[in-house]
Amino acid sequence: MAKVEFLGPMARPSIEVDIQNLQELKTFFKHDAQLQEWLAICAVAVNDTLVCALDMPISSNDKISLLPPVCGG
Amino acid sequence: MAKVEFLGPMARPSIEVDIQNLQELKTFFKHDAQLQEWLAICAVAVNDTLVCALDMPISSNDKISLLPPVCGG
Amino acid sequence: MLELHAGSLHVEAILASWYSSMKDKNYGAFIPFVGIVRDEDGIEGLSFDIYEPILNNWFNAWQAKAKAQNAYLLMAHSKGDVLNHTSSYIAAVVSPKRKVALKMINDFVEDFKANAPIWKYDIIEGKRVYAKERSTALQGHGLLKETHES
Amino acid sequence: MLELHAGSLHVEAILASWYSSMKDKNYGAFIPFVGIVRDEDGIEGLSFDIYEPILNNWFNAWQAKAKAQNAYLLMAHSKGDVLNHTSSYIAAVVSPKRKVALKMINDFVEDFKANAPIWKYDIIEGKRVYAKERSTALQGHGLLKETHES
Repeated sequence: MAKVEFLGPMARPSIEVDIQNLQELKTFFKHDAQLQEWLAICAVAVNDTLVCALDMPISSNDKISLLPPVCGG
Repeated sequence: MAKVEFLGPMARPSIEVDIQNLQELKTFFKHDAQLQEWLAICAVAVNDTLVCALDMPISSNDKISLLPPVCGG
Repeated sequence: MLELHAGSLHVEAILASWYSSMKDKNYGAFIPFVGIVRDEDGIEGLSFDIYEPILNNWFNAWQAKAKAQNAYLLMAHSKGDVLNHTSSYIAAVVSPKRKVALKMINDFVEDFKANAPIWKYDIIEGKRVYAKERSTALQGHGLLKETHES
Repeated sequence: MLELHAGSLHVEAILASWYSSMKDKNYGAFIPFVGIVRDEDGIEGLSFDIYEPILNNWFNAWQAKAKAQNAYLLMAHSKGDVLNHTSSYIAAVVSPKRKVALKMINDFVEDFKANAPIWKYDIIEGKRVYAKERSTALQGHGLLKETHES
Protein backbone atom coordinates (compact mmCIF):
# COMPACT_ATOMS: atom_id res chain seq x y z
CA MET A 1 0.00 0.00 0.00
CA ALA A 2 1.33 3.44 -0.93
CA LYS A 3 1.02 6.18 1.66
CA VAL A 4 -0.56 9.56 0.86
CA GLU A 5 0.31 12.57 3.02
CA PHE A 6 -1.66 15.83 3.01
CA LEU A 7 0.87 18.49 3.98
CA GLY A 8 0.66 21.86 5.72
CA PRO A 9 -2.74 23.54 5.90
CA MET A 10 -4.60 20.54 4.43
CA ALA A 11 -4.42 19.08 7.93
CA ARG A 12 -5.80 15.63 7.06
CA PRO A 13 -4.43 12.38 8.42
CA SER A 14 -2.39 10.27 5.98
CA ILE A 15 -4.10 7.41 4.17
CA GLU A 16 -2.92 4.21 2.50
CA VAL A 17 -4.05 3.35 -1.00
CA ASP A 18 -3.61 0.41 -3.33
CA ILE A 19 -2.79 2.00 -6.70
CA GLN A 20 -0.53 1.36 -9.70
CA ASN A 21 -0.08 4.95 -10.82
CA LEU A 22 -1.17 8.52 -10.09
CA GLN A 23 -4.04 8.34 -12.55
CA GLU A 24 -5.63 5.81 -10.21
CA LEU A 25 -5.11 8.16 -7.27
CA LYS A 26 -6.84 10.94 -9.21
CA THR A 27 -9.78 8.60 -9.86
CA PHE A 28 -9.79 7.60 -6.18
CA PHE A 29 -10.18 11.29 -5.15
CA LYS A 30 -12.75 12.08 -7.86
CA HIS A 31 -15.79 12.28 -5.61
CA ASP A 32 -14.17 14.03 -2.65
CA ALA A 33 -15.62 17.50 -3.30
CA GLN A 34 -13.79 19.19 -0.41
CA LEU A 35 -10.46 17.75 -1.52
CA GLN A 36 -10.96 18.90 -5.13
CA GLU A 37 -10.41 22.54 -4.12
CA TRP A 38 -7.03 21.58 -2.67
CA LEU A 39 -6.13 19.29 -5.59
CA ALA A 40 -6.49 22.21 -8.00
CA ILE A 41 -3.65 24.04 -6.27
CA CYS A 42 -1.58 21.18 -4.82
CA ALA A 43 1.64 19.87 -6.30
CA VAL A 44 2.45 16.17 -5.96
CA ALA A 45 5.68 14.54 -4.82
CA VAL A 46 6.54 10.85 -4.99
CA ASN A 47 9.21 9.87 -2.49
CA ASP A 48 10.00 13.57 -1.98
CA THR A 49 10.48 14.45 -5.63
CA LEU A 50 7.92 16.67 -7.36
CA VAL A 51 6.27 14.92 -10.31
CA CYS A 52 4.09 16.15 -13.14
CA ALA A 53 2.93 13.04 -15.02
CA LEU A 54 -0.10 10.94 -14.10
CA ASP A 55 1.38 7.76 -15.58
CA MET A 56 4.08 7.82 -12.88
CA PRO A 57 4.10 4.21 -11.66
CA ILE A 58 3.50 3.79 -7.93
CA SER A 59 4.80 0.86 -5.90
CA SER A 60 3.87 -0.38 -2.50
CA ASN A 61 5.97 1.54 0.11
CA ASP A 62 6.02 4.67 -2.07
CA LYS A 63 5.21 7.91 -0.30
CA ILE A 64 2.98 10.38 -2.14
CA SER A 65 2.85 13.92 -0.73
CA LEU A 66 0.34 16.63 -1.65
CA LEU A 67 1.86 20.11 -1.28
CA PRO A 68 -0.40 23.18 -1.13
CA PRO A 69 0.91 26.62 -2.23
CA VAL A 70 3.97 27.68 -0.22
CA CYS A 71 5.14 30.87 1.44
CA GLY A 72 8.34 30.63 3.43
CA GLY A 73 10.26 33.36 5.17
CA MET B 1 44.07 82.41 -1.62
CA ALA B 2 42.30 79.14 -2.53
CA LYS B 3 43.55 75.95 -0.91
CA VAL B 4 44.50 72.88 -2.94
CA GLU B 5 44.47 69.46 -1.24
CA PHE B 6 46.12 66.35 -2.70
CA LEU B 7 44.11 63.44 -1.29
CA GLY B 8 44.90 59.82 -0.49
CA PRO B 9 47.99 58.29 -2.09
CA MET B 10 49.17 61.61 -3.62
CA ALA B 11 50.58 62.36 -0.17
CA ARG B 12 51.60 65.95 -0.88
CA PRO B 13 51.08 68.81 1.53
CA SER B 14 48.30 71.26 0.69
CA ILE B 15 49.20 74.47 -1.11
CA GLU B 16 47.59 77.88 -1.45
CA VAL B 17 47.13 79.44 -4.87
CA ASP B 18 45.90 82.78 -6.18
CA ILE B 19 43.64 81.82 -9.12
CA GLN B 20 40.35 82.96 -10.67
CA ASN B 21 39.30 79.61 -12.16
CA LEU B 22 40.43 76.02 -12.66
CA GLN B 23 41.99 76.81 -16.04
CA GLU B 24 44.53 78.91 -14.15
CA LEU B 25 45.21 76.00 -11.79
CA LYS B 26 45.81 73.75 -14.78
CA THR B 27 48.30 76.28 -16.15
CA PHE B 28 49.91 76.55 -12.71
CA PHE B 29 50.55 72.78 -12.66
CA LYS B 30 51.71 72.64 -16.30
CA HIS B 31 55.39 72.11 -15.66
CA ASP B 32 55.10 69.75 -12.70
CA ALA B 33 55.97 66.53 -14.57
CA GLN B 34 55.49 64.25 -11.57
CA LEU B 35 52.07 65.73 -10.84
CA GLN B 36 50.93 65.31 -14.47
CA GLU B 37 50.68 61.53 -14.04
CA TRP B 38 48.31 62.05 -11.14
CA LEU B 39 46.33 64.81 -12.90
CA ALA B 40 45.50 62.43 -15.75
CA ILE B 41 43.59 60.18 -13.34
CA CYS B 42 42.48 62.63 -10.64
CA ALA B 43 38.97 64.04 -10.32
CA VAL B 44 38.55 67.57 -8.96
CA ALA B 45 36.19 68.81 -6.25
CA VAL B 46 35.52 72.43 -5.33
CA ASN B 47 34.22 72.80 -1.79
CA ASP B 48 33.56 69.05 -1.72
CA THR B 49 31.52 68.85 -4.91
CA LEU B 50 33.00 67.12 -7.97
CA VAL B 51 33.31 69.47 -10.94
CA CYS B 52 34.01 68.92 -14.62
CA ALA B 53 34.42 72.37 -16.16
CA LEU B 54 37.65 74.37 -16.24
CA ASP B 55 35.81 77.71 -16.29
CA MET B 56 34.52 77.01 -12.79
CA PRO B 57 35.20 80.34 -10.98
CA ILE B 58 37.34 80.03 -7.87
CA SER B 59 37.17 82.47 -4.95
CA SER B 60 39.51 83.09 -2.12
CA ASN B 61 38.65 80.60 0.71
CA ASP B 62 37.53 77.97 -1.78
CA LYS B 63 38.85 74.46 -1.18
CA ILE B 64 39.98 72.48 -4.24
CA SER B 65 40.54 68.75 -3.75
CA LEU B 66 42.28 66.38 -6.13
CA LEU B 67 40.91 62.83 -5.82
CA PRO B 68 42.88 59.88 -7.24
CA PRO B 69 41.08 56.67 -8.32
CA VAL B 70 39.13 55.11 -5.44
CA CYS B 71 38.63 51.61 -4.08
CA GLY B 72 36.59 51.34 -0.91
CA GLY B 73 35.49 48.24 0.95
CA MET C 1 24.21 24.61 6.21
CA LEU C 2 20.49 24.52 6.99
CA GLU C 3 19.17 25.03 10.54
CA LEU C 4 15.55 24.79 11.64
CA HIS C 5 14.65 26.38 14.98
CA ALA C 6 11.50 26.21 17.10
CA GLY C 7 10.04 29.74 17.26
CA SER C 8 11.81 33.03 16.55
CA LEU C 9 15.42 33.05 15.40
CA HIS C 10 18.11 34.47 17.69
CA VAL C 11 19.42 36.75 14.97
CA GLU C 12 22.43 38.21 16.79
CA ALA C 13 23.67 34.76 17.84
CA ILE C 14 23.13 33.19 14.42
CA LEU C 15 24.87 36.01 12.53
CA ALA C 16 27.76 35.99 15.00
CA SER C 17 28.12 32.24 14.73
CA TRP C 18 28.01 32.22 10.93
CA TYR C 19 30.48 35.10 10.61
CA SER C 20 32.80 33.46 13.09
CA SER C 21 32.71 30.15 11.24
CA MET C 22 33.30 31.78 7.83
CA LYS C 23 35.69 34.69 8.41
CA ASP C 24 38.89 32.65 8.24
CA LYS C 25 37.90 30.79 5.06
CA ASN C 26 39.05 33.54 2.70
CA TYR C 27 35.63 34.48 1.38
CA GLY C 28 35.57 38.21 0.68
CA ALA C 29 31.83 38.80 0.99
CA PHE C 30 29.29 37.60 3.55
CA ILE C 31 25.70 38.67 2.82
CA PRO C 32 22.92 37.61 5.17
CA PHE C 33 19.27 38.31 4.38
CA VAL C 34 17.23 38.61 7.60
CA GLY C 35 13.43 38.38 7.37
CA ILE C 36 11.54 40.10 10.20
CA VAL C 37 7.80 39.61 10.83
CA ARG C 38 5.94 42.85 10.12
CA ASP C 39 3.04 44.07 12.25
CA GLU C 40 0.36 44.51 9.59
CA ASP C 41 -3.30 43.65 9.02
CA GLY C 42 -3.76 43.15 12.76
CA ILE C 43 -1.73 39.93 12.98
CA GLU C 44 0.04 38.94 16.20
CA GLY C 45 2.68 37.03 14.29
CA LEU C 46 3.22 34.24 11.78
CA SER C 47 3.41 30.49 12.14
CA PHE C 48 5.15 27.98 9.88
CA ASP C 49 4.92 24.33 8.89
CA ILE C 50 7.89 22.84 7.06
CA TYR C 51 8.18 19.63 5.06
CA GLU C 52 11.78 18.84 5.81
CA PRO C 53 12.64 16.10 3.28
CA ILE C 54 11.86 18.29 0.27
CA LEU C 55 13.31 21.40 1.93
CA ASN C 56 16.58 19.48 2.39
CA ASN C 57 16.58 18.38 -1.26
CA TRP C 58 15.88 21.93 -2.43
CA PHE C 59 18.63 23.35 -0.21
CA ASN C 60 21.18 20.71 -1.22
CA ALA C 61 20.56 21.46 -4.91
CA TRP C 62 21.25 25.16 -4.22
CA GLN C 63 24.36 24.30 -2.23
CA ALA C 64 25.68 22.37 -5.23
CA LYS C 65 24.95 25.37 -7.45
CA ALA C 66 26.78 27.65 -4.99
CA LYS C 67 29.76 25.29 -4.79
CA ALA C 68 30.11 25.38 -8.58
CA GLN C 69 30.77 29.13 -8.16
CA ASN C 70 33.05 28.71 -5.11
CA ALA C 71 30.31 30.11 -2.89
CA TYR C 72 28.56 28.62 0.14
CA LEU C 73 25.01 29.05 1.46
CA LEU C 74 23.66 29.13 5.00
CA MET C 75 20.02 29.24 6.03
CA ALA C 76 17.98 29.24 9.22
CA HIS C 77 14.19 29.07 9.41
CA SER C 78 11.62 28.97 12.19
CA LYS C 79 9.07 26.21 12.81
CA GLY C 80 5.88 27.14 14.68
CA ASP C 81 5.01 30.58 15.98
CA VAL C 82 7.07 33.75 15.36
CA LEU C 83 5.71 36.95 16.86
CA ASN C 84 5.75 40.38 15.20
CA HIS C 85 9.13 42.17 15.13
CA THR C 86 11.09 38.95 15.47
CA SER C 87 12.81 36.95 12.76
CA SER C 88 11.64 33.75 11.06
CA TYR C 89 14.20 33.48 8.27
CA ILE C 90 17.88 34.12 7.63
CA ALA C 91 19.65 33.19 4.42
CA ALA C 92 23.29 33.99 3.76
CA VAL C 93 25.90 33.55 1.08
CA VAL C 94 29.67 33.73 1.29
CA SER C 95 31.82 34.07 -1.81
CA PRO C 96 35.28 35.28 -2.77
CA LYS C 97 33.56 37.53 -5.32
CA ARG C 98 31.23 40.40 -4.43
CA LYS C 99 29.20 40.24 -7.65
CA VAL C 100 28.64 36.48 -7.35
CA ALA C 101 27.48 36.94 -3.76
CA LEU C 102 25.11 39.82 -4.55
CA LYS C 103 23.49 37.95 -7.42
CA MET C 104 23.25 34.70 -5.49
CA ILE C 105 21.57 36.14 -2.39
CA ASN C 106 18.94 37.68 -4.67
CA ASP C 107 18.34 34.52 -6.69
CA PHE C 108 18.44 32.23 -3.66
CA VAL C 109 15.90 34.27 -1.66
CA GLU C 110 13.56 34.63 -4.65
CA ASP C 111 13.70 30.90 -5.39
CA PHE C 112 13.18 30.18 -1.69
CA LYS C 113 10.01 32.28 -1.72
CA ALA C 114 8.67 30.43 -4.78
CA ASN C 115 9.74 26.87 -4.07
CA ALA C 116 10.64 26.04 -0.47
CA PRO C 117 8.01 23.65 0.98
CA ILE C 118 7.00 25.89 3.88
CA TRP C 119 3.47 26.93 4.77
CA LYS C 120 2.72 30.27 6.41
CA TYR C 121 -0.15 31.11 8.72
CA ASP C 122 -1.17 34.45 10.16
CA ILE C 123 -1.71 34.37 13.91
CA ILE C 124 -4.98 36.22 14.53
CA GLU C 125 -6.56 36.15 17.99
CA GLY C 126 -4.29 33.26 18.82
CA LYS C 127 -5.47 31.15 15.87
CA ARG C 128 -3.52 30.05 12.77
CA VAL C 129 -5.03 31.22 9.47
CA TYR C 130 -3.38 29.83 6.32
CA ALA C 131 -1.93 32.72 4.27
CA LYS C 132 -3.39 31.24 1.09
CA GLU C 133 -3.60 34.44 -0.96
CA ARG C 134 0.11 35.21 -0.33
CA SER C 135 1.21 31.67 -1.19
CA THR C 136 2.60 30.36 -4.47
CA ALA C 137 1.48 27.07 -6.06
CA LEU C 138 4.37 24.71 -6.79
CA GLN C 139 5.36 23.42 -10.21
CA GLY C 140 2.93 20.78 -11.50
CA HIS C 141 0.08 21.85 -9.22
CA GLY C 142 -3.38 20.60 -10.16
CA LEU C 143 -2.08 17.23 -11.38
CA LEU C 144 -4.67 15.26 -9.38
CA LYS C 145 -7.62 17.60 -9.95
CA GLU C 146 -10.75 16.06 -11.52
CA THR C 147 -10.69 17.14 -15.16
CA HIS C 148 -14.32 16.32 -16.10
CA GLU C 149 -13.27 14.40 -19.17
CA SER C 150 -16.23 12.96 -21.02
CA MET D 1 23.74 56.01 9.48
CA LEU D 2 27.43 56.11 8.61
CA GLU D 3 30.12 54.99 11.07
CA LEU D 4 33.88 55.18 10.56
CA HIS D 5 36.03 53.02 12.81
CA ALA D 6 39.78 52.92 13.38
CA GLY D 7 41.03 49.50 12.23
CA SER D 8 38.98 46.32 11.72
CA LEU D 9 35.23 46.36 12.24
CA HIS D 10 33.73 44.41 15.13
CA VAL D 11 31.28 42.64 12.85
CA GLU D 12 29.28 40.73 15.47
CA ALA D 13 28.75 43.85 17.60
CA ILE D 14 27.84 46.08 14.65
CA LEU D 15 25.35 43.59 13.18
CA ALA D 16 23.79 43.01 16.61
CA SER D 17 23.51 46.74 17.24
CA TRP D 18 22.00 47.49 13.83
CA TYR D 19 19.52 44.60 14.07
CA SER D 20 18.54 45.63 17.55
CA SER D 21 17.97 49.25 16.51
CA MET D 22 15.90 48.27 13.44
CA LYS D 23 13.87 45.21 14.43
CA ASP D 24 10.98 47.10 16.04
CA LYS D 25 10.62 49.59 13.15
CA ASN D 26 8.45 47.27 11.04
CA TYR D 27 10.92 46.76 8.24
CA GLY D 28 10.51 43.23 6.86
CA ALA D 29 14.00 42.77 5.44
CA PHE D 30 17.45 43.55 6.84
CA ILE D 31 20.34 42.81 4.46
CA PRO D 32 23.91 43.51 5.55
CA PHE D 33 26.83 43.15 3.16
CA VAL D 34 30.03 42.32 5.06
CA GLY D 35 33.36 42.74 3.28
CA ILE D 36 36.21 40.61 4.64
CA VAL D 37 39.86 41.12 3.70
CA ARG D 38 41.10 38.16 1.67
CA ASP D 39 44.57 36.70 2.08
CA GLU D 40 45.86 36.89 -1.51
CA ASP D 41 48.96 37.99 -3.40
CA GLY D 42 50.98 37.79 -0.20
CA ILE D 43 49.39 40.82 1.46
CA GLU D 44 49.21 41.11 5.24
CA GLY D 45 46.08 43.23 5.05
CA LEU D 46 44.65 46.41 3.60
CA SER D 47 44.80 50.02 4.72
CA PHE D 48 42.36 52.83 3.95
CA ASP D 49 42.31 56.62 3.66
CA ILE D 50 38.91 58.31 3.60
CA TYR D 51 37.94 61.81 2.56
CA GLU D 52 35.03 62.27 4.92
CA PRO D 53 33.29 65.41 3.57
CA ILE D 54 32.61 63.87 0.15
CA LEU D 55 31.88 60.45 1.65
CA ASN D 56 29.21 62.09 3.82
CA ASN D 57 27.69 63.87 0.80
CA TRP D 58 27.68 60.65 -1.20
CA PHE D 59 26.10 58.71 1.67
CA ASN D 60 23.46 61.37 2.35
CA ALA D 61 22.41 61.37 -1.30
CA TRP D 62 21.93 57.59 -1.11
CA GLN D 63 20.01 57.90 2.15
CA ALA D 64 17.60 60.31 0.44
CA LYS D 65 17.18 57.84 -2.41
CA ALA D 66 16.49 55.05 0.12
CA LYS D 67 13.99 57.19 2.01
CA ALA D 68 12.03 57.81 -1.20
CA GLN D 69 11.48 54.03 -1.26
CA ASN D 70 10.74 53.77 2.49
CA ALA D 71 14.09 52.09 3.01
CA TYR D 72 17.04 53.05 5.21
CA LEU D 73 20.78 52.53 4.80
CA LEU D 74 23.52 51.83 7.33
CA MET D 75 27.24 51.70 6.65
CA ALA D 76 30.44 51.16 8.59
CA HIS D 77 33.96 51.46 7.18
CA SER D 78 37.47 51.15 8.56
CA LYS D 79 40.16 53.83 8.55
CA GLY D 80 43.78 52.71 8.66
CA ASP D 81 44.98 49.13 8.77
CA VAL D 82 42.73 46.05 8.50
CA LEU D 83 44.45 42.67 8.64
CA ASN D 84 43.57 39.64 6.52
CA HIS D 85 40.41 37.74 7.57
CA THR D 86 38.92 40.75 9.34
CA SER D 87 36.29 43.16 8.06
CA SER D 88 36.75 46.66 6.66
CA TYR D 89 33.26 47.36 5.34
CA ILE D 90 29.64 46.68 6.24
CA ALA D 91 26.71 48.15 4.32
CA ALA D 92 23.10 47.33 5.15
CA VAL D 93 19.62 48.16 3.98
CA VAL D 94 16.30 47.77 5.75
CA SER D 95 13.02 47.94 3.86
CA PRO D 96 9.45 46.76 4.25
CA LYS D 97 9.83 45.12 0.84
CA ARG D 98 12.16 42.25 0.08
CA LYS D 99 12.63 43.10 -3.60
CA VAL D 100 13.42 46.76 -2.85
CA ALA D 101 15.99 45.67 -0.26
CA LEU D 102 17.66 43.10 -2.52
CA LYS D 103 17.98 45.55 -5.40
CA MET D 104 19.16 48.39 -3.17
CA ILE D 105 21.94 46.47 -1.42
CA ASN D 106 23.29 45.51 -4.86
CA ASP D 107 23.08 49.01 -6.31
CA PHE D 108 24.40 50.67 -3.15
CA VAL D 109 27.45 48.39 -2.86
CA GLU D 110 28.27 48.72 -6.57
CA ASP D 111 27.99 52.51 -6.45
CA PHE D 112 30.08 52.55 -3.27
CA LYS D 113 32.84 50.62 -5.06
CA ALA D 114 32.80 53.07 -7.99
CA ASN D 115 32.31 56.39 -6.21
CA ALA D 116 33.06 56.47 -2.49
CA PRO D 117 36.16 58.65 -1.87
CA ILE D 118 38.21 55.96 -0.18
CA TRP D 119 41.74 54.90 -1.09
CA LYS D 120 42.96 51.36 -0.60
CA TYR D 121 46.51 50.21 0.06
CA ASP D 122 47.90 46.70 0.26
CA ILE D 123 50.01 46.10 3.35
CA ILE D 124 53.14 44.31 2.14
CA GLU D 125 56.06 43.78 4.53
CA GLY D 126 54.49 46.37 6.80
CA LYS D 127 54.38 49.05 4.07
CA ARG D 128 51.36 50.64 2.38
CA VAL D 129 51.24 50.19 -1.41
CA TYR D 130 48.46 52.09 -3.22
CA ALA D 131 46.15 49.56 -4.95
CA LYS D 132 46.17 51.68 -8.09
CA GLU D 133 45.35 48.95 -10.59
CA ARG D 134 42.24 47.90 -8.60
CA SER D 135 41.02 51.50 -8.22
CA THR D 136 38.44 53.37 -10.29
CA ALA D 137 38.90 56.93 -11.55
CA LEU D 138 36.08 59.27 -10.50
CA GLN D 139 33.80 61.16 -12.85
CA GLY D 140 35.56 64.09 -14.53
CA HIS D 141 39.06 62.73 -13.94
CA GLY D 142 41.82 64.29 -16.01
CA LEU D 143 40.31 67.79 -15.89
CA LEU D 144 43.60 69.41 -14.85
CA LYS D 145 45.91 67.38 -17.05
CA GLU D 146 48.13 69.35 -19.46
CA THR D 147 46.49 69.04 -22.87
CA HIS D 148 49.40 70.24 -25.03
CA GLU D 149 47.24 72.71 -26.88
CA SER D 150 49.20 74.69 -29.43
